[in-house]
Amino acid sequence: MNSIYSELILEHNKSKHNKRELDHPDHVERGHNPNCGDDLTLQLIVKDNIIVDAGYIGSGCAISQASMSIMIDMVKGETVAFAKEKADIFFRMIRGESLTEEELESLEDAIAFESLNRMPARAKCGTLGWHCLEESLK
Amino acid sequence: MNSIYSELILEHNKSKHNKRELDHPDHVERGHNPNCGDDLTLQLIVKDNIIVDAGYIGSGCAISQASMSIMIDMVKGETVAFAKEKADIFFRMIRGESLTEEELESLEDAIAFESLNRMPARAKCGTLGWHCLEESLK
Amino acid sequence: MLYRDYFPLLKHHPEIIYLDNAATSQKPESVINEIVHYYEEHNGSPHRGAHILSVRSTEIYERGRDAVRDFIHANRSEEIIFTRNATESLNLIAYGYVMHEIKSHQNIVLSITNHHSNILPFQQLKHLGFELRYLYCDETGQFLDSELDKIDENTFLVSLPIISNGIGVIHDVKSVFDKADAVGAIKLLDAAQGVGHMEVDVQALNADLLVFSGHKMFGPQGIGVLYGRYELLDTFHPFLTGGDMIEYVTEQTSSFAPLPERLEAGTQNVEGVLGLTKAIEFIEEIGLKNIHAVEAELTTYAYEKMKSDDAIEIYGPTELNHRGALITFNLKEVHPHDVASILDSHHIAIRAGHHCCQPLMHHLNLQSTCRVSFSVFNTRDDIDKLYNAINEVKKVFYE
Amino acid sequence: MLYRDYFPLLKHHPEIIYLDNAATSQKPESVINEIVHYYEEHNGSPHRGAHILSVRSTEIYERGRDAVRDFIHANRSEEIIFTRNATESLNLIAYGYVMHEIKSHQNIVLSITNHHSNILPFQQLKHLGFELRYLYCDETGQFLDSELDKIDENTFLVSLPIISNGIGVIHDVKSVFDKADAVGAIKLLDAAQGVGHMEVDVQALNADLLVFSGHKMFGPQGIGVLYGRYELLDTFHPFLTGGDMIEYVTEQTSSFAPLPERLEAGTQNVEGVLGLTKAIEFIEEIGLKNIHAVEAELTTYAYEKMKSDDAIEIYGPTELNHRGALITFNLKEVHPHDVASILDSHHIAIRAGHHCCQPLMHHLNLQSTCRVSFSVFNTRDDIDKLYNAINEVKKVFYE
Ligand SMILES: Cc1ncc(COP(=O)(O)O)c(C=O)c1O
Ligand SMILES: Cc1ncc(COP(=O)(O)O)c(C=O)c1O
Repeated sequence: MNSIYSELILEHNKSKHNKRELDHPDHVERGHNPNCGDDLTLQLIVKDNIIVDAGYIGSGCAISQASMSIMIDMVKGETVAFAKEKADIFFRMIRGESLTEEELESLEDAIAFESLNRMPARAKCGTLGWHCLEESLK
Repeated sequence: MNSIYSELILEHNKSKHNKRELDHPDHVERGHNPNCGDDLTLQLIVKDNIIVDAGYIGSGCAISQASMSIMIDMVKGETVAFAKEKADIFFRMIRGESLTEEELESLEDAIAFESLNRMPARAKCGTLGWHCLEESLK
Repeated sequence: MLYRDYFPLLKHHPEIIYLDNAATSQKPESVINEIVHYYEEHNGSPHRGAHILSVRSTEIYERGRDAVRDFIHANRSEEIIFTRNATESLNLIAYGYVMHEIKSHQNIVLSITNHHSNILPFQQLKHLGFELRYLYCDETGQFLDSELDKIDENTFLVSLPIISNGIGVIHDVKSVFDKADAVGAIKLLDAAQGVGHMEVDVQALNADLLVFSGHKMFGPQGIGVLYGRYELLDTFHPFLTGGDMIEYVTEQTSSFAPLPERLEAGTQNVEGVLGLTKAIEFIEEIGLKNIHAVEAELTTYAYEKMKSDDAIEIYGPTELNHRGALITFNLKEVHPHDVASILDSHHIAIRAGHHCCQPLMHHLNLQSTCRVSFSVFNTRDDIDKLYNAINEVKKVFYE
Repeated sequence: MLYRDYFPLLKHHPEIIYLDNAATSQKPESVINEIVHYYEEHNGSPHRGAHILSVRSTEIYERGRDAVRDFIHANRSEEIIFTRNATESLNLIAYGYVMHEIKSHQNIVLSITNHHSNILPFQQLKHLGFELRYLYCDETGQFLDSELDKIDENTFLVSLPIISNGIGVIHDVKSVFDKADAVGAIKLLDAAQGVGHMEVDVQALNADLLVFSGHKMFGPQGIGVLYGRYELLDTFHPFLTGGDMIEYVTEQTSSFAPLPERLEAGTQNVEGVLGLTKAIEFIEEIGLKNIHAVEAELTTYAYEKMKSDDAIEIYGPTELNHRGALITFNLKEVHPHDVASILDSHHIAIRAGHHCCQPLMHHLNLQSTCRVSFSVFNTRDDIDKLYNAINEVKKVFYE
């Protein structure tokens, strides 16, 4: 079986606890992937450089939704700087660049997407949420 | 050696006895072959359905000039119908269609071009004069 | 000999179940060998030289034109133009003909089932002021009768696919083209999904223009065909210009060679034409009737099997004689890309996405779908494995 | 190993002396084998599928882009667009950029040595009102200084070949492009005769746009390249439109993918790109320096030999460091097609005609010429045989 469809990812895909509309978000960033039809929108509320709330809406494959959801779990309550750093590490992981053990560990649950670096057809799904995050925090 | 460059053809190519400008020709037909740069013009004087005089001018390869010259020798003094019939037989020979022995013999010296049916790159050279003739007599 | 054994890739990889034939076909050994043979024995620049390799390359190229002519029952070799793929053929029509001839009060009528390549070249000309209309189909892919009324006296051109790569419907080309004839519109048929699967006869189909790609019919990549009825094609303006399509060139103007050279600029792809010629031979060796019988049987088998499963939603024709050798479907609640990825891990190659048919998808209110498409080498066993793998996908997502 | 032994066609046909390398190159075994390997192991539709064959085909295709990028020292992979040949690349520039951007008061400056493919695409746009100017050369192929004054503040684009396939001159690209830079004109270089024979570095050459064909540099037929400086290329309008180059398509309008996909419509030729990649590897294995040394030595040898013969008239550069690996000539009083035909009967492949350079021929007052063009596998012995065969031609015509 394709290792990417791990319990963790399927769990996020199913629970959808981060799939919700925020009231008055500060940032709304739509990410889409014309080839697959993934179309997800990330919403953030940022106060004093802290991501105080985040959620997403839209439709997409299991990988794009799980990655978005795991990302939200990871950055919610954290500083903008922290989120940017994680995004940078995540993108480097997907590009197949070698990470320090520290860096890899710091990705926590998002490590589940490591094998996307050998699945170019799906890498765009896994990075969609992170691209939304990066754009929002620019 | 390539059989097409026979004595006969080279002789015509050299002698140039049909390469001359006619006074007051009835028909002037320019034939050209953009790919090779052959550019020959056939001139005819036709009286009472008889080709009383013919000549050509221009520049071209040995094959185009010799073929034109041999053709002129063959049709000069003959009827238009005779010339048309010979043109038809000549084209069929070059296309590689099978001719009766009678037909083949009737081409006289022009038989020298038979091998052009196996030389597609040069067939256009050999038929240039005959195309001018056909157009003139239309 | 099993049909599968004609295809080296499938022989070398017995594990691979290739069900993406509508995207591109696998190549028979005879086609691959012929390409090698060409480069090892005959390779030269066509059309130009007096030397043996150039002459032979020209002969191979022109024999290929004759082979295509015979294969699609064209009248004359000059009616066959070689391009790089069906997409370029369609662009040639748009740039070389439509752009010069259409009037602003006219319209072009496209089937909503058209592939993007059969839509965008016309959209690109919309600044000329004409109207772009669509024939809508129902969910089985049939045009409603009233739709054909969109074809009217101002219709310049009508274009549709013989088989939709999006939902597999075999269109009733005749009814559309009869209507086009009644108003004098140009009839363009996209045969990319038809050639090699069914008889494609430009006379019987009554097409003015017809396009297809070599790579979808066992030929190599990089070669496509435009067929045009002679009187029409001869009015085409040059599209790509450059070497080999000219008569005389001066600094400011040029005159052009007659058909077919006029529409083929630059050094042509002899390898591609030869591969295509061999692909036609391959098809004729096996026989279109046999190919069709095998594919129809498989399509029925797969359709019945999938239909009996409530978790699977199938799109397109329900009457199987209206369906080409492909099935688009979705597994409920599962995104098609997830289905395709998991099937891939079981060595089953299918396609997921919009299949270059976004307007159709939008019309049918679909985001994206899975597609399985068959070829003569597929078997019932392939379909059983497909179905087992779909059950694995269910386990992943439903349990 | 002799260089000749890398080429199966030449190994199988020891009698053939191939001196038509400027028209198309012979293919090394490694290139042919790689094509077979692709169809036997990896063949799939690129860009579209999630399955392994599609993924691998995409990887092969994109690795090919990187290989071309490195080979011509481009900055970014997106600067490399794959086409079917140099001719299509030039048409893409004309239709995708010039047509949209040029103003009627502007001018385009072409070298009189340009190949038809580097003339006609611009002629086709002349209805837009701009002026087409030519840089004239002397009989050795050098531009007179005053000619560069034709490049002025209204010049939109300047285009020339790095090596003329008509008379073999290696142009002084720098002087022309410096002048173009001084007035802000776009600099287009036709490198069809340069790539594979000499270092072609888009940075060092200071080219904005550069084109070449795979089949002239040991690659397969049906693949060509357009290089464009990113900032410039990114302003190009789509040219061919259809599958795979879009983002979103609706019935009436579409949005397009970013570079490089935006300029590559329809199913792409992975086989061609892979063959080109292998051809680059072949060139790098032998080394451009070695190739150049061999070709320069042969050119000198042939030039000296032919020059010493009063019956032979040679055209083009007299200083051999201004000459690429080709010589155009005429045998006095003999039509070049007769020369080529007789040489062919001695198994010597040369080219005769206008070499798709009619404006140049007219400028130099030539009807047509013979051309011999060399590659790394040619030898002095080939040239001796050529010369002996020319003597046979003389016997036929002079005696
Ligand atoms: C119906 C149809 N038309 C056109 C095309 C375009 O073919 P190509 O991509 O080979 O140009 C395709 C396939 O992609 C197709 O399925
Ligand atoms: C200088 C030059 N430019 C352009 C071309 C056109 O190349 P192609 O015919 O492969 O498109 C050629 C060769 O024919 C050439 O020699």
